[in-house]
Amino acid sequence: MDFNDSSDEAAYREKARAWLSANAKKKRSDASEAMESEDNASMKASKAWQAKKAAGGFAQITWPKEWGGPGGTPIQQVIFNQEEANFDVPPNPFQIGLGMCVPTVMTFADDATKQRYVGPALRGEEIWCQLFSEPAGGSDVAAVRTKAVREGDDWIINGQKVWTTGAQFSDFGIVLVRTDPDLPKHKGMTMFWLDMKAPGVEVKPIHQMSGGSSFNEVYFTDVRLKDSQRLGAVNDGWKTALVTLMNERLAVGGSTGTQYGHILELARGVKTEGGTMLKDGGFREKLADWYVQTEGLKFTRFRTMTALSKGQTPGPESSIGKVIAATQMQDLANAAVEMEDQYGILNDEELSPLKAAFQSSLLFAPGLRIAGGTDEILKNIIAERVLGLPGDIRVDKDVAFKDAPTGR
Amino acid sequence: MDFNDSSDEAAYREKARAWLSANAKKKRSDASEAMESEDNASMKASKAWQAKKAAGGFAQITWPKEWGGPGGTPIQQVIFNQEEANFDVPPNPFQIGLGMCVPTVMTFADDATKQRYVGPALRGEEIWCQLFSEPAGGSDVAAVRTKAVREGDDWIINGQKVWTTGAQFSDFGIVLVRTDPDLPKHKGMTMFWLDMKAPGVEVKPIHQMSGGSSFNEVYFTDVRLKDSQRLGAVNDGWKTALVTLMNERLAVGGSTGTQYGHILELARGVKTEGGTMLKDGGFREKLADWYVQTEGLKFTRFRTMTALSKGQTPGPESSIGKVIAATQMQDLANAAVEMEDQYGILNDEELSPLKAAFQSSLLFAPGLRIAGGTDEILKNIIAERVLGLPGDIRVDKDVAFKDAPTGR
Amino acid sequence: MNFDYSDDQKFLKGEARKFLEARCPASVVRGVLNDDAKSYDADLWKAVAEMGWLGAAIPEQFGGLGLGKIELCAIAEELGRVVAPIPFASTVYFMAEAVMLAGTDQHKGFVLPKIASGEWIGCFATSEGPGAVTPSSIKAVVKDGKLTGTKIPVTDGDCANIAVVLANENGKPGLYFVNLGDAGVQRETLKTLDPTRGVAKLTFKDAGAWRLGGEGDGFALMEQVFDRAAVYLAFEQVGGADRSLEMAKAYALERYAFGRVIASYQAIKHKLADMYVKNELARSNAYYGGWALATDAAELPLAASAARVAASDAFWFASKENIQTHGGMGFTWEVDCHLYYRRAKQLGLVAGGAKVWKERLVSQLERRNAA
Amino acid sequence: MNFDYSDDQKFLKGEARKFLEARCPASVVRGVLNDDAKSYDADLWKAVAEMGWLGAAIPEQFGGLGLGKIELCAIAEELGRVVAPIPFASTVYFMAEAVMLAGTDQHKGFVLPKIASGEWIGCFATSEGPGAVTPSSIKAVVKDGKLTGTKIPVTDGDCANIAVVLANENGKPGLYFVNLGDAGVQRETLKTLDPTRGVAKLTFKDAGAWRLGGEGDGFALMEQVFDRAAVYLAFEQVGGADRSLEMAKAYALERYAFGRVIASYQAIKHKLADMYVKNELARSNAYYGGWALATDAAELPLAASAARVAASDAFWFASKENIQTHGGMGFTWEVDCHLYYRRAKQLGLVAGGAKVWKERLVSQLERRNAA
Repeated sequence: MDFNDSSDEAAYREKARAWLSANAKKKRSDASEAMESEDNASMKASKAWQAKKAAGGFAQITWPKEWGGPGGTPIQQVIFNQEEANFDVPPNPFQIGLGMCVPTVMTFADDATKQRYVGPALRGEEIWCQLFSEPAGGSDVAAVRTKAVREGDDWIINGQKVWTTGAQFSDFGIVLVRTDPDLPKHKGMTMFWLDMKAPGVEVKPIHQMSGGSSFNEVYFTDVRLKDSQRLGAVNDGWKTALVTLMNERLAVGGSTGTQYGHILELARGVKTEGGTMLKDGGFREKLADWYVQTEGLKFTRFRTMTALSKGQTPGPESSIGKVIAATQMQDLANAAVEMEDQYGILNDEELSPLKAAFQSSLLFAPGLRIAGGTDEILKNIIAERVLGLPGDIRVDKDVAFKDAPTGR
Repeated sequence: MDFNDSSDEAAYREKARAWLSANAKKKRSDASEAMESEDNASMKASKAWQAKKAAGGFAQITWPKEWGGPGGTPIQQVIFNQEEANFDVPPNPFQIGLGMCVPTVMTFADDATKQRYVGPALRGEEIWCQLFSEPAGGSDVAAVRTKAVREGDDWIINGQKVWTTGAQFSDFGIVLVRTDPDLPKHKGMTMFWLDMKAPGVEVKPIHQMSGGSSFNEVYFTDVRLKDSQRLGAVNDGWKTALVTLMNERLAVGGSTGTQYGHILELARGVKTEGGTMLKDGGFREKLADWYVQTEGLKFTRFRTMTALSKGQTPGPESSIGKVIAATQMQDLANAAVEMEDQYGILNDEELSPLKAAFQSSLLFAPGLRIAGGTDEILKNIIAERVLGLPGDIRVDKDVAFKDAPTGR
Repeated sequence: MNFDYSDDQKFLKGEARKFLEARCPASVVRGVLNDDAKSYDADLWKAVAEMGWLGAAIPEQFGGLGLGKIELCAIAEELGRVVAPIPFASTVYFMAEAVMLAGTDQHKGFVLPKIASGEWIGCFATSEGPGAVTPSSIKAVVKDGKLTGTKIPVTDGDCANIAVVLANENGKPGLYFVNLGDAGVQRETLKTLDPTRGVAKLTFKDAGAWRLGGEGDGFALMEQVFDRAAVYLAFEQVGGADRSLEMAKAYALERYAFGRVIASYQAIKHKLADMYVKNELARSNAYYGGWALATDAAELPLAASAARVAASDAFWFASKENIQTHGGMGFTWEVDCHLYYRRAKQLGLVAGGAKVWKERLVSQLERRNAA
Repeated sequence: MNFDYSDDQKFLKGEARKFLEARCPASVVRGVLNDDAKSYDADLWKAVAEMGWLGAAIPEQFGGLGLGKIELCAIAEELGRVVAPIPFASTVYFMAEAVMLAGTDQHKGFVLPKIASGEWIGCFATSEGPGAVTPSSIKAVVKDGKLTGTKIPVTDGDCANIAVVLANENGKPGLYFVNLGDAGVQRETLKTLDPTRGVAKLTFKDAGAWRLGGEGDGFALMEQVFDRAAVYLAFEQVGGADRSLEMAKAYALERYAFGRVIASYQAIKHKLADMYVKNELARSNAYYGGWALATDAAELPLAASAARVAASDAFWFASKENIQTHGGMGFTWEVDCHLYYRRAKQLGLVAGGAKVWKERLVSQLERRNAA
């Protein structure tokens, strides 16, 4: 039981480190991860960095040479990500596109399309987004109502998507639409790729309670697509979507926002009659619990990496990350704000401790507990996919989608 | 907003207090409620005390004069219970019989039966138990499989009941049986009363992890009942049962086992390098939470009493008691045992603090979280009956009981 | 046993609800939320003053309605339901209570009528930085009737006419009136988690100061004012928590997932049941606090602590799980859930956080059980 | 990255499971539970000794198999799954580790072979009463090589041949070997929450005592022994927690209510998911503890604390919610759920409760972050 790289892994880590040192600056250790930031400046930087990585053979490391990847292993990708995390690099707006959309295109599109689009996406020249969720959907991803009607060799799209990450700066997207409402929910859908600049496509950012806008609403009004933009067979869209979603899990990142280390430092500075809050027995118990959760998740990721390193598929333990991290972020931020007492109400980068990082976490955490799968859905997934417990009773399984109860 | 009796209530309280002082000894304040004890000695005492109360007009205070009650009000019953709680009186094994069984008999039995049985029950001469739950039932009370087959003017009962409180010392019981398995679950049941000493009735105590045996299994082998023992129409037993269960809620008592006051005293005595555990910040936070829960429940009961006092029916707030109390008992006992550290493993009335009351609570609490409605069922009840949320999807509603899925 | 609002109090409460549903819809709250220049809604403040609520618990001889404290609790519960964006708490629960508790007849005659009429907004300035207010956290000093120092944060300090300030004189803590119009007072409005309420940093340089209560009594008086405010705040929190549960319930009953209303899923049902339980415990503890406040009972410090601990926990839980129940919509700016989440923290911190109050509760218990 | 059992270790673990499923069914555990005279199962103890497990981590030169500490962790996990009623922890995790940590070659040569062969049962006596063991809680005294004092509770003190005892000599704490056959030793067997394990009160009157480790090092040595034991205990707890989850899952999948298996109800599904999450976090922390133990890393105190805190929490939660999942059957004597509930507390307390370990964890963190 150890944390050592195999000799191959060590060699690759060396190579990655060398390349990174030559191309980027080391990160300051005390920096707490930013939770939302995608302005134009950082977008330029992000694209430049992605191009560099592609040229250096460090973008999509598991992709085969024919698609411009170095044809590496999953563990090599993990090693590179670990090393990259130590450097001060711009945010990565390509994850969803390269992790989920483009692989779907690779699997289902015709050669011409693949030749045209895969390369630019890999080099960060073009960004892709994923258009699945809808207002009536939410946790129920397959409740797609956006319609596509065939018109000769074209399809006419009308409807609305929501919670689309990065739509505001995406060039292309893959969209799941309903092509036959007389079939049950999971049948009767079809997948297409589209140009986000096409006429009839309108992107509206969603204003979050945290102040940021990581998500968008996307409206389709008579958007015209060629049948050649279809990904997979007509009415077979759910099968295509499963290929897309298969890759989602790997996209789950590490820890964001304020951590136990930050609140420990806060407590060191908050005076009490006895000394500081760091000496409070109640705080110390909570701190121990947060440490155990956070390190437990880290070591769980190491177990996942071990599987990858042995060429096995990771076990289910990888699914517990977000459900713990999101709740902890909310509890820890609340504890920090409470520790500041009356002063905790301030949300001011100049005045609040740690540039108001705890206050930001407090306002960001509710979204984190919901976006990308609510706590409740994630626990269903653990119960069903990991523990093998039966799914809940489904009243909408075998009825025509148009007849499934919706309250409307 | 006050805790004062109305003048009538004050007068009644005086009367009750006077009678109690004349007939019982005051309770020592430091006594923590016993959780399980029904030996023969206390049974004799219980019966004697019940007879006294009946003679004094303080048994079943809300019962009309014709049935030997004083025809009092619910608030008078509550006042008497409050006052009685300050006296050292034997345990009350009559609650289920007088609160649930006999009222059912009063409602559905013929006059001869009522004349014969109500009086002795009121005076504690005869004890009644309630035979509803079955091994396959549990939370699902209506899943009754005990069969009753008609034979001329008789019914022949075969099957098994479980979780029957007090069956071992009961003289009579009311039993819910299946008379037509071809009807859906909630139809096809019939209620009877029976003599627990009748041939074919066998009572086996259930050995609990806590060591005690508050519950029993009751087996019926060709037990013969007269049709005159039927309570309500044939196949109408569920309606009868609802009358019985209606009264159950009121049977929910106050707090048992170890409370915040006990653990406060424990903490005062457990030394640390700094002083005692009572000074520990973590303990103090937990203590505050337990206090707030316990007092909150007490004041919630006062709100219920206020409704009774105004002649209104109590609101739903009365339903939150057990779900809080049972979980708190387990948490508090665990905290106490943890506070004793290595020593906490001891479960010895001589050696363990407070005569091992915390250890007893630790072993008793798991049962309390289950008996009389699991935490989960109680939350369903709050969600459905109090908040008006829809029930869960029922797959067994409209099928013949014999065809409902059981896994067997 | 009469442990509930009286029929008259219920009627008053019902009228208050109708009034506030008409005068304080979410749009009014958002008017303050979205406008940094606005620290409260002036029209609502004026209307509330005209209703006489500012003087509900102020004796008639001082310009109030002299209704009594339970009546004010009932109004507080309704203000909490609508997250009213006005300096009601600072002016009524803190300032007026402080004056009624420790003021001379002259103080009362001078200050209370201006509060009851809505002419004056008050505030209560105790904190000077991160962490609980303690005797040793007081750096502000009064010398020769002049106050010098800094208070941060001061809720409604940006719009108040008058402040009661905790400061040391001759090394002993006292409470002091300060006219915020004084040339020696500087105000800076600050960004907070709940922009629907105004908060400022107050800097005093030789500002005129008049003592309220005895010399050296300042800290004890502050605690007594906090006890009284805590009870009223608990009723606001109970109102907000109940409203959060209602919002969650309404959404769960209309929102479908997998062909069923989400209210039919046990995870949602139990979440709402947990909210209900916490809310009822909070309400019962708040009632006890109200009784202790109205009867000026010796149990007030214990009752107020319990009311505040229960209500802060209930509102925080209900407001965050209301967002969770709303799913994606819940954390958008457009849906009102976050207004309650923000206010839950504002009310939970304004008289000191949970830790302070659990400590106060237990120290009371220690004393009681020792006796 | 190789953060998992090796293939050999997995094989050993698999063999251990087969062996224990055959030799230690619930009936064996109940044999000890229901017989007050029995403090452990002698046959199982003999069989375990024959397997060489008692010496798994003891070097071959001292009669052990010298397999290494991770191998012993793997065995511990399997012993935890079957709540084995034998003095394995006292003898192997505490006594043997203490000797290997602080013993002279003479000590090792004398004690370890008798442990490896199963000839000797050991125990570790530190507590003298309610509350955590602290330097000032030590009243037992050694003078002129004679120990006088009382230790309570001492796990396996009723059946052990030899004890390591924490006592003061010249006012300084030390660890001391005591032969429990000594005339100056009295044992009294005590009732506990987990009758499947033996516990005694040991009274010493001028009993012969030989120091283990340096004079005055006793308290620090005890903490180091606890660190090592904590890691092994964490693996037992993880084994017990996993088994509890499996029992709950199996029952939920066979038990019907309202025409559906209860495993299809979200309340049960989420309860089991919560168990799974806690168990995985505990396993990951235990692995880190195992790594720190096996490599004698400087992080051991922190890693051991985290392993124990996570594992104690996971087993307690899994064992109590396993009972809850079983409903009425769950709290009967006949169903095995309570065996795990009892053992969860026994393992959670035997090396000191959660509070002690959270304190140890945080004090390590403070030091690390200060640096």
